[in-house]
Amino acid sequence: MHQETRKLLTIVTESALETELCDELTRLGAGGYTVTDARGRGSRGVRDAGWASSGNIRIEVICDARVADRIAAHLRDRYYSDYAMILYLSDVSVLRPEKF
Amino acid sequence: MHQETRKLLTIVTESALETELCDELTRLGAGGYTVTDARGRGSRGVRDAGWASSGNIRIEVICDARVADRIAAHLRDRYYSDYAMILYLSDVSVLRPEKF
Amino acid sequence: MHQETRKLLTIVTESALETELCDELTRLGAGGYTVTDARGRGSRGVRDAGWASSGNIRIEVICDARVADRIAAHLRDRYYSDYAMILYLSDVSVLRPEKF
Amino acid sequence: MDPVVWFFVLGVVAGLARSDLRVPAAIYDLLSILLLLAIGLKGGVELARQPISGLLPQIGAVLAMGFALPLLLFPVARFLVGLARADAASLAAHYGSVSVATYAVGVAYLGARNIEFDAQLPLLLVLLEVPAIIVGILLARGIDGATKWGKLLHEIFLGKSVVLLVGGLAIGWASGADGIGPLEPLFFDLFKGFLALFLLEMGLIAASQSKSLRSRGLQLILFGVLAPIPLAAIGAVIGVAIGLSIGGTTLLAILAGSASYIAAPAAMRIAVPEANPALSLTASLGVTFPFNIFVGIPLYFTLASWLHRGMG
Amino acid sequence: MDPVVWFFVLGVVAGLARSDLRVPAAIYDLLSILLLLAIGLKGGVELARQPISGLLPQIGAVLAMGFALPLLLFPVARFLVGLARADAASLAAHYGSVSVATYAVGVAYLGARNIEFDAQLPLLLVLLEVPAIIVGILLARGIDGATKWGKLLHEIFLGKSVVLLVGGLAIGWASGADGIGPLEPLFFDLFKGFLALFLLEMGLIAASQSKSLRSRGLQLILFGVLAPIPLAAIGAVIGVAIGLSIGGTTLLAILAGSASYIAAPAAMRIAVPEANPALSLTASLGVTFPFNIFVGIPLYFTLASWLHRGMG
Amino acid sequence: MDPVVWFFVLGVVAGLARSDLRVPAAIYDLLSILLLLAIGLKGGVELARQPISGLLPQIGAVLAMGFALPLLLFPVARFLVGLARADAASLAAHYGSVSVATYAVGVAYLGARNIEFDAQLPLLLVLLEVPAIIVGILLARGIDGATKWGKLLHEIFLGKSVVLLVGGLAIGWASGADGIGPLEPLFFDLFKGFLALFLLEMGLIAASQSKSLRSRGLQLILFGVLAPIPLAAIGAVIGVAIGLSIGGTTLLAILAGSASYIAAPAAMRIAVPEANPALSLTASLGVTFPFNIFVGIPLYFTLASWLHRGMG
Ligand SMILES: Nc1ncnc2c1ncn2[C@@H]1O[C@H](COP(=O)(O)O)[C@@H](O)[C@H]1O
Ligand SMILES: Nc1ncnc2c1ncn2[C@@H]1O[C@H](COP(=O)(O)O)[C@@H](O)[C@H]1O
Ligand SMILES: Nc1ncnc2c1ncn2[C@@H]1O[C@H](COP(=O)(O)O)[C@@H](O)[C@H]1O
Ligand code: NA
Ligand code: NA
Ligand code: NA
Repeated sequence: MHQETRKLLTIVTESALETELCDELTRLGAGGYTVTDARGRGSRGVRDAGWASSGNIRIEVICDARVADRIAAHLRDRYYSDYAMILYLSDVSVLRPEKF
Repeated sequence: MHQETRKLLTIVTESALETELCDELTRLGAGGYTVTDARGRGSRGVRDAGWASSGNIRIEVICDARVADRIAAHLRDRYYSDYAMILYLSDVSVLRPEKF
Repeated sequence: MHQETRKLLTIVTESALETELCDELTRLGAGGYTVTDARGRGSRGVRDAGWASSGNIRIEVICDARVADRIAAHLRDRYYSDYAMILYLSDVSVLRPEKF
Repeated sequence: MDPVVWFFVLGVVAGLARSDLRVPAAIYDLLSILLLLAIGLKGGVELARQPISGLLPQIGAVLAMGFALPLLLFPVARFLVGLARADAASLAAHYGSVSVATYAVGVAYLGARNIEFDAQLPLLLVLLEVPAIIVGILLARGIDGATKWGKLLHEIFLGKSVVLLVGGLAIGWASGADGIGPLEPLFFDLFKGFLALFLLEMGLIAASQSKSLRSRGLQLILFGVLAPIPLAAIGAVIGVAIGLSIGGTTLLAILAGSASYIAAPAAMRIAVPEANPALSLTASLGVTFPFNIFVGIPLYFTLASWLHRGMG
Repeated sequence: MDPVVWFFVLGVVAGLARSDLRVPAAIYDLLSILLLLAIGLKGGVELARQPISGLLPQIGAVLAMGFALPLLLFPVARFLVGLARADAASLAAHYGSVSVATYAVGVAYLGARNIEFDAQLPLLLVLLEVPAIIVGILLARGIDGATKWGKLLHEIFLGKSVVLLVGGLAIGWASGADGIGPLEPLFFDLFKGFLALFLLEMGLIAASQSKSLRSRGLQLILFGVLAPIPLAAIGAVIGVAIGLSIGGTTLLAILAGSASYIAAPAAMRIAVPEANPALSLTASLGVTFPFNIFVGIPLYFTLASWLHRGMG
Repeated sequence: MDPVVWFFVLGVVAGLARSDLRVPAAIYDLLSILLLLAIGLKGGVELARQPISGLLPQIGAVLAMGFALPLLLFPVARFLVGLARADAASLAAHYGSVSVATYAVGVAYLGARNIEFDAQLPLLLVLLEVPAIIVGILLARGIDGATKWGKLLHEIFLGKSVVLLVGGLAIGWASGADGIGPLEPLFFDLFKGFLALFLLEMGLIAASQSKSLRSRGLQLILFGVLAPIPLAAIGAVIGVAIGLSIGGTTLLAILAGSASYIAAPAAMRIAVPEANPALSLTASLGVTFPFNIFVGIPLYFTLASWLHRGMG
């Protein structure tokens, strides 16, 4: 099967940001995204999803390297200093490259 | 530690397909799978898990390249045209290669 | 943007182990972790999260290779024989390497 | 207007205004389990009070209606609305089947007016859920070998709403009014409260459909508003013909005029995947459901009363 | 049969028929919180009505029973059923401990017959939960240094069922009947309704155990059906001996004859990980729980009445 | 002590002892929806009983208080507690706004003493939620161009608590006591039971705040204990001045003395992200909330009675 390589960008951050972030991802050129609920621990302490505002979300975006860079730069400028957030990138093969 | 490389196949699709898909994965030779609930946006619009049938699932399968290809081909033929679905592959190292 | 490579260690196991495992991860040197609820099938049968104790969790840890090895070795010695558990590793690029 | 309907309005307003109000999916599930069981239990208790002989002709008539309605609807959807075959079949299945929430609002409407209805209505409700779905699948696929009917019928008959309604009916019938007594506080006394919460959630969902509504154009709205009336009229006439009371006739009209948004979408997604699910769901949930609870139910009640007076 | 038991049957049937009916995990949690608190509150209110002096001998006898039952069960599981040491110890812990759901069905059974029971039963319920688990762990591990008892005892005593039962008891006792009055609609009037929903879910879970049941063969079924009877008999005799009423004796027999499926599995999974968790859970949930609610409870009631008549 | 408060204690104890007791997030959401709707509905029904003319001056006075309180609090937080500007503004917003749970415990407190309160209190509750949040944002950011006020005001006014309170008020007002009748079993009869469960969860959450409490030192505890008293006194004086009954005065004092832990944290996190969210939340939930339900409410009631006697 024909496969092509794309970037998989994964973001873990506070669930309060979901609506805002998803809008921005679309604006920055992502063709789609997938969100799951999560909890965790990091430099800003434990976020245990014990109630409403204390949980995390985990967002995945598959896109080309250019869009991935643009999103990463935007998140760094806008959110890194004030919000619990991590971000990492890896390479994945996709079957229908035209979708991403 | 002894490690070997396997394929990690990730599928994001409509939650209505869970039972059917999981049965098929086993039939196609996957030794196991992991499912999480998800939501997202793609070419078929927003799937926000607001209620019963409108959510996504995210399925991960670790298997060898041959099984991964077989599953990908099956999903393409059977679901791509009618269902919200994406699929991507990456390489991972596993510790107990006999399991996968 | 400056990026560096780290290990992404993913563990899928019984949700009963969450508290214990998360404490151990911290002790073994992980700077953080992310947990999501999951269900699945493997060599120990179906774990369908139908109720309390029958679900899985999926833990992700980003760390350097040394810590990843240490965690993997610990899990193998302590849990492999008695619990439903899988574990796999991949390489990811992170933006703020000092965090991990 | 019944206060429960105001909860629907509140949900719609909150949804359209993009409030962050959400009803968790687990609560939606809990509420639908409670409502379906309550309807079944109530029906079972009523059925146990009286001989059920003589019910067979009614069952036959209602089943026939269940098979007939989608056959009437399909050509309308295909040629008047101009949908592709699969989409038309799916729409016919949705509107031939029934909405339990609409029925529940109808029960509340009658209750507020102290109007009794026949014991067998919950039974007829179950009977009407399934046939239209089967006919819809047949309309889409024909009788080819490719359809896995075994799996499909399993899916349809063991769908959660059929199981809970039939289960409730059976338990209510087996236990009788005395046996069910200790369960009344949860299933009967709280019924309207649970319905209010459920309608709040339905309002939020209906609001989320409004976007796809805008992109589908006028036909779908027209269909969603106009189809219920003749459907309900057929239901009312059959109700009178099989000897239901005014209350029972109203409820049968409501059932006929309502459109499924749980059982039918689930079954169609599996059986007729090439049908666009948003299309039928938008019409059913975004147009017909609100139309029925605001306009339809009072209208069908008037119609039922009028038909009964005509007979009397 | 009590209607709540029919809900269990409905769950089993839906589960075996592979219906898509599910009770969300959050609702299962809510229902168990409500039932545990309700049992505790009720017990606390009753205890507050009367002097609790003279309770100490009863507490001692029941605690002794809690430690003794798993010691009786272990050799049976090890040598008659033929299980490995860890598995036998785990099974002994499950059956030595108690099932709150079975107790709740017993309360409903007595309630339907207007039979009173002694105020201290909920207290005895709590006392019986823990000892068998500790004995089970000791049977599996011996008294070696490797077991982290501090962590384990914390896990066991602060498990959610002990916390809610004890908390409910304390609040009920501190507030008395008048203080608890405004809470009655939720915790007491709805009790049977919540129990019905809970049993529906238990039926679904029990059905999901049936697969592992098939693969385990006959021994497990036999153990699950036969063990409760002598256990319950011991409970009944002790109940009479410590002066409980017929209702109280029945409930103590039910507790002795029931097997844990929440506290014991959780503790064993951590403390004795080499024990196969499916084994004990299948016996407890898939065999003994249904056996008790269908056959056991009426049987133990008959036994208790008979023993009381023999005494009287 | 009111039994509902014991449930809070139970939650705190279970949380501090690291029990595995959890209330699922979906249940927390359900309970807050039910409590908010119940408070709104009750208020709406009461408002419908009487002419609402003459309410405008009261509304004006209470709004003025809502804008003034955070202005008084900000310098205290900035210079006495020694917080950074953003943190001080956020704390001022939290304490200027209100806690619905504290209000609900106050209602239960009055109910247990058969003390009536004025119909408009739920309305005043809504009015007090929002102004302090707006002032807090202004204090942190000034009136610069960078703040997206459109989006922020949307967030604040369409937050779930405002929507449910206003929606409940409107539905209660439109339906009146008769219309709401069938909803009473769920929303009114079960109110205290739901409040008890909610407080159990609040106790668990408050316990989880205790860790950050330890690391923040004494100032926060002092602020959390000392701020409510003068705030409540202001509320009580205004209550008497605008002619509220003793019950109404008590509730207005409770509102003034309580600190928001839902609306304010959510809005501040978006509008003033540089403020440390743990800081305000710990004070509000970990210190002031327990202080109010144990000490504050009886104190404010005494104060209100005393002020009224002074007037009478
Ligand atoms: N090393 C890590 N590995 C995996 N997840 C992490 C790691 N560090 C942080 N996280 C996740 O990212 C969230 C925010 O991280 P932080 O900004 O460091 O508090 C945490 O709550 C975790 O869910
Ligand atoms: N570019 C993307 N990155 C991450 N997830 C995606 C992407 N596109 C689609 N998805 C996910 O896959 C689901 C189905 O995609 P689609 O078939 O394109 O509607 C969506 O609902 C998303 O959850
Ligand atoms: N091949 C696989 N691919 C993805 N997930 C797996 C695989 N095998 C096992 N798992 C997950 O790991 C859990 C424990 O696996 P096991 O110990 O093999 O029963 C399962 O319940 C699955 O969620
Ligand atoms: Na219909
Ligand atoms: Na036992
Ligand atoms: Na305040």
